[in-house]
Amino acid sequence: MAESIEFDLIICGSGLAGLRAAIEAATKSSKIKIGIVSKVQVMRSHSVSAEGGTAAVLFEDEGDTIESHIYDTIKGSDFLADQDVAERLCVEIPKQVYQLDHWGMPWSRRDDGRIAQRNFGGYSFPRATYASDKVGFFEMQTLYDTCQKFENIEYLNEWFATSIIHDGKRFMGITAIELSSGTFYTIKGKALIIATGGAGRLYSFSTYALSSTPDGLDMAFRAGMALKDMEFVQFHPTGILPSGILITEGARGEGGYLLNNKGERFMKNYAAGKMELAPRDIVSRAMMTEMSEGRGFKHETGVDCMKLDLRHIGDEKIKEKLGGIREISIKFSGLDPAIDVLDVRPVCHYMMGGIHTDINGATELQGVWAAGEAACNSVHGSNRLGANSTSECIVWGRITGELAVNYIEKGFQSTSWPHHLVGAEETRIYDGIFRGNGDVNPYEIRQELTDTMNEKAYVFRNEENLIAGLKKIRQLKKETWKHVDDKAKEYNTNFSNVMELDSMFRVAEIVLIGAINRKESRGAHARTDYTKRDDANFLHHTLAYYDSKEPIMKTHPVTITKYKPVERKY
Amino acid sequence: MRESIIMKIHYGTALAAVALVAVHILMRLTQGFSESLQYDSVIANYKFLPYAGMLEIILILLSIHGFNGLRVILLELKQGRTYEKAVSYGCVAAMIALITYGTRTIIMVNTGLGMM
Amino acid sequence: MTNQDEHKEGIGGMINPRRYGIERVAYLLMRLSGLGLLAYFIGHIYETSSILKGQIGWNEFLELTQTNEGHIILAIVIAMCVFHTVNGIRVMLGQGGVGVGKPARPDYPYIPASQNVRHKMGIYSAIILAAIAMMYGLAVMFGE
Amino acid sequence: MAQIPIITEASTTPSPKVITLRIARYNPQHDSNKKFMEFNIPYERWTTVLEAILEVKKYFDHSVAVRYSCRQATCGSCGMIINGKPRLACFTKISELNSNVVTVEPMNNFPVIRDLAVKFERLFNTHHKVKPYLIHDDSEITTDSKEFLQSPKELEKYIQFSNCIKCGLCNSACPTMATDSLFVGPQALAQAYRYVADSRDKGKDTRLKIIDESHGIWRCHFAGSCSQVCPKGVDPAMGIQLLRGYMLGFRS
Ligand SMILES: Cc1cc2nc3c(=O)[nH]c(=O)nc-3n(C[C@H](O)[C@H](O)[C@H](O)COP(=O)(O)OP(=O)(O)OC[C@H]3O[C@@H](n4cnc5c(N)ncnc54)[C@H](O)[C@@H]3O)c2cc1C
Ligand code: HEM
Ligand code: SF4
Ligand code: F3S
Ligand code: FES
Repeated sequence: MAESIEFDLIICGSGLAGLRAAIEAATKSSKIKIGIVSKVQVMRSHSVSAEGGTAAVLFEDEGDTIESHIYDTIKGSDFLADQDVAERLCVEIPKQVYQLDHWGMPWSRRDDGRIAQRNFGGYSFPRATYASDKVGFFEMQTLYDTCQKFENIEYLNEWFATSIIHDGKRFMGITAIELSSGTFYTIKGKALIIATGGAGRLYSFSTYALSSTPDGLDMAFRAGMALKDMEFVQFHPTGILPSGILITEGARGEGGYLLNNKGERFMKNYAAGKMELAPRDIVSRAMMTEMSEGRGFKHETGVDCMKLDLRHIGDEKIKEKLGGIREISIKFSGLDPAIDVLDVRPVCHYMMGGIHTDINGATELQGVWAAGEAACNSVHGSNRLGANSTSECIVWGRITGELAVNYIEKGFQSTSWPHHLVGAEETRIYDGIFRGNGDVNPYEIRQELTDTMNEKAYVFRNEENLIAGLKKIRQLKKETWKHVDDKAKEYNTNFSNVMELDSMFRVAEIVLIGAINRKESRGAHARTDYTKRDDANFLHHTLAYYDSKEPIMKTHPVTITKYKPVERKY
Repeated sequence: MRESIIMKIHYGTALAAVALVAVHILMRLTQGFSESLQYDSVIANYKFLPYAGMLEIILILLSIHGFNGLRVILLELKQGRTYEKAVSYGCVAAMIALITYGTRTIIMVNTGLGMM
Repeated sequence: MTNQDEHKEGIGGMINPRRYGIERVAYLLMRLSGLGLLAYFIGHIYETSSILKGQIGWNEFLELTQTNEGHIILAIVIAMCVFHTVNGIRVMLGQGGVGVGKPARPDYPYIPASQNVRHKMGIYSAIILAAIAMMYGLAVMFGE
Repeated sequence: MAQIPIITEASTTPSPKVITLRIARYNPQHDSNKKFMEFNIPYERWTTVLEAILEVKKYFDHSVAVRYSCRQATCGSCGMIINGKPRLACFTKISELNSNVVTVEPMNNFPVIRDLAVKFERLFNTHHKVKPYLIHDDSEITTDSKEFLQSPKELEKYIQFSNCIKCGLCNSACPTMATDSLFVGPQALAQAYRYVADSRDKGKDTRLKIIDESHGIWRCHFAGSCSQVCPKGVDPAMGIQLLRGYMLGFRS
């Protein structure tokens, strides 16, 4: 039988969104008990890797406008963003940037003492607020440290959440495994905020932390919530070889060039107006086109790549503004960006899709909100602009934190605890996975799955590849990988790895099916067999609902307020 | 007592001792090592009040400094309420004992009381 | 909790001077010399109290210490005293924030500014001065 | 852990170099003492120790317990003792160790959960204890409040210390930590300084009071090992001494 503990508010995930939500909730009420459940130690969440910036309009006195931020976001999204949501983001984020400042965020500064901003892809004003090139890290630190002010936040470090318990209408709790002891717990709660981040480890070449797997998404999916727009996966142009670690867009924001093997800045043929600072989908496609037309390079590992040239920025400026990527390239690739050109290649970087929510971050289940990359409130549409994601995490972290507290304080009748759901979950993970049998190595299956995604659903896609990919994944799923060889209870990462793999199968399938169904090219979803955007048939979101056999696919309208979809040109 | 006060005393005693110990040792060296240790010259030193005073000060300073140093090392070796109390009081007691013992020598020699 | 549970490195780790450069050696020598001096100091107070027993008692005691072993011990004490004093002054300055460098944006590869030449020089000079003082002491004591 | 895309057929793998990876295995719940297991792992110029360990986990023994996440030295998960010294596994290349044998053990001065994974509660608690947040009347923003102005110079005074990733390597190297289980430790002390040095902060006196106790800042003897192992250039030793400078009246 499972051990049981109880909180008022459970926050699952401790990235920027989760921590921001916790602070908001704790500020609103010192009486409610908040529990942050995270499968990594709270401050080690993937968000620490964010490098480049947080988009916000801070210099209205110098010509920037919120209106322009809204339009850039919507245009960047290839008009799939819900426009009211985009507006909410742009209106709220400036205040949040100042709030972070008041909590101690070490933003980089201009000589006049004001917070500095830099250029980023797809914006018509330099509005990526930065702190050297470790924005996410410093934001995480600021939020984590600020959390220390509150006595009513409890940290469940390294607890792996496995399922959501509800009575059909309303949220009741979650189940989770405490990794250090291996104990299975039910955590009862009145409200839940899901902030489990993105799932970029579906791809083998990825900028994400190794812990960014879709188990959080899958948990909501299995509980009956829809996953939205999962086919839109962003490929960042500059993942460094061989590790796939990100070289921030800020590197181009500070003036870096992308070069082909003729030594040309090839972006002039694709987006002459913005050059290297076109939105990510466009730059990534340009790079892939260059490579396939023979103007790329070969890295010593045999992979095609392009060159990123930062040398003209100069050693001093690189150290000052791009110290993190300087460290990364020297350490992991042996190249000093002040002396050498870097080998880069488009890399899986962000998932526009996630748990379907409304503008407030509320999901379809009463008492459950989702925020951050795990959520899809459709602010990014089919392509996110760089620096808009940390903004999103902070804005909706705050909003959901506030709304969840309001909801808890309203109070409601308790209904009987659904013991059978806990029992079913125990059976699923212990009988189905922990005590499973088989002789196929789950780690090799994971490798094959992620390689397949990389191969079949990368920057350019087509029907043939996507269907082959889906077939391959369904075939892999049938193999006997569902077993855990490590029989100990304590810190059994073998167990959590296999649970992660289990969730990857379901979510990978949704990505592929969504991509097959969307017979158009929009934002990050580029089909070689349907190269045009098709607003007549596809100006809608994709929803996927759980079913024991195959996901049930539906569509959902896009909210359009002021901005009519037009062709997207840079 | 606040740890900062203790440690300021620790540093202060050390600094003050630097000068005085230098004088004390230089006496040995300037007079010639063995000669300086002759009974008569030692007694003469003791009888000379400023020198005796200096010895007393060195004694106090270094006892404080040394036993506090010992306390620090012992505190870091092992933890626990009773242990730490024992260490602190033990060191203070040892310090007082040493100072008393040393002072007894200085006073008795200086005043000539109780000398054989 | 026992030491094993906490997985503390223990005294062995504390005194192992091999892995972390000269600063860690200085740390160890500072402790050893402090303890050594304390021991000598206690002995010294006891030793000098023999003067109360008059000339005979004093001379008896002198004879005990004015041996080769006694001289060597005394030489070590001199070395400890010089090292402890010089390094003590360095440590005090350092602990007051003097000469430990200025905070600045670190650039990879990170070289900690507090582990700088000034302090290394301080440590080496403490060791060298201690050695010189010890030789001088030996010369004076055995020279006679 | 091939993170390289799979289009690697033409891969030019010349002579694969191999090292012996020795992993400390110990589960305090079941084993009476630590054992080592040895694996032969091929490596490239850029292969990190973490990748080698994950290679073992993938192909040889799924049960190796190790904490990791970002694999780019920003999350602070993967601190361990590698060939005798505390280092980040993801930030240590095998090629730079110049050794045919790579031995990995759990970090010292942290209780072992299992194999290479250690408990961090004490570090989190000491970090919490020094009040690591801005203490300022205006810390909650109101409708019309804007940013605090701060010059790049003022930023420079603390930015170094805010690079701390809480990996615990410093606490593992510090000689006081080796025996004193109540010592606040270099990680927390450096963070205390980080906030004290911030021009926006007003909490200096509060923090100085907190660390002025018998297992507080005075138990640091400026041994400097913390700074030598810090993977992010934080230099806790400097921060601690500057902080103590306030207490000794050298600085104000
Ligand atoms: C390399 C990189 C650089 C980036 N740079 C930028 C940038 O410059 N600007 C920008 O705006 N955006 C950037 N992004 C995007 C942005 O960093 C992410 O979208 C954002 O950090 C996501 O934060 P989050 O709070 O949603 O989740 P995450 O930080 O991903 O956190 C997820 C949390 O969920 C927890 N979790 C997951 N599953 C479970 C489970 N089953 N049980 C318990 N806990 C679970 C994890 O432990 C973790 O705490 C970048 C992304 C990457 C990959
Ligand atoms: C006269 C010059 C002296 C100076 C300048 C001096 C200075 C210092 C300093 C600064 C420390 C603190 C070291 C630290 O915090 O790491 C210290 C420690 C210590 N001192 Fe001295 N000292 C002197 C003489 C002595 C003498 C004569 C004794 C013996 C009685 C002594 C015994 C100790 C002891 C036992 C310690 C603790 C060791 C440690 O913590 O490392 N000192 N000294
Ligand atoms: S100060 Fe350095 S070594 Fe210590 S925890 Fe922070 S980053 Fe790690
Ligand atoms: S190693 Fe320890 S003793 Fe001080 S300088 Fe660093 S905290
Ligand atoms: S895995 Fe994040 S620091 Fe090594």
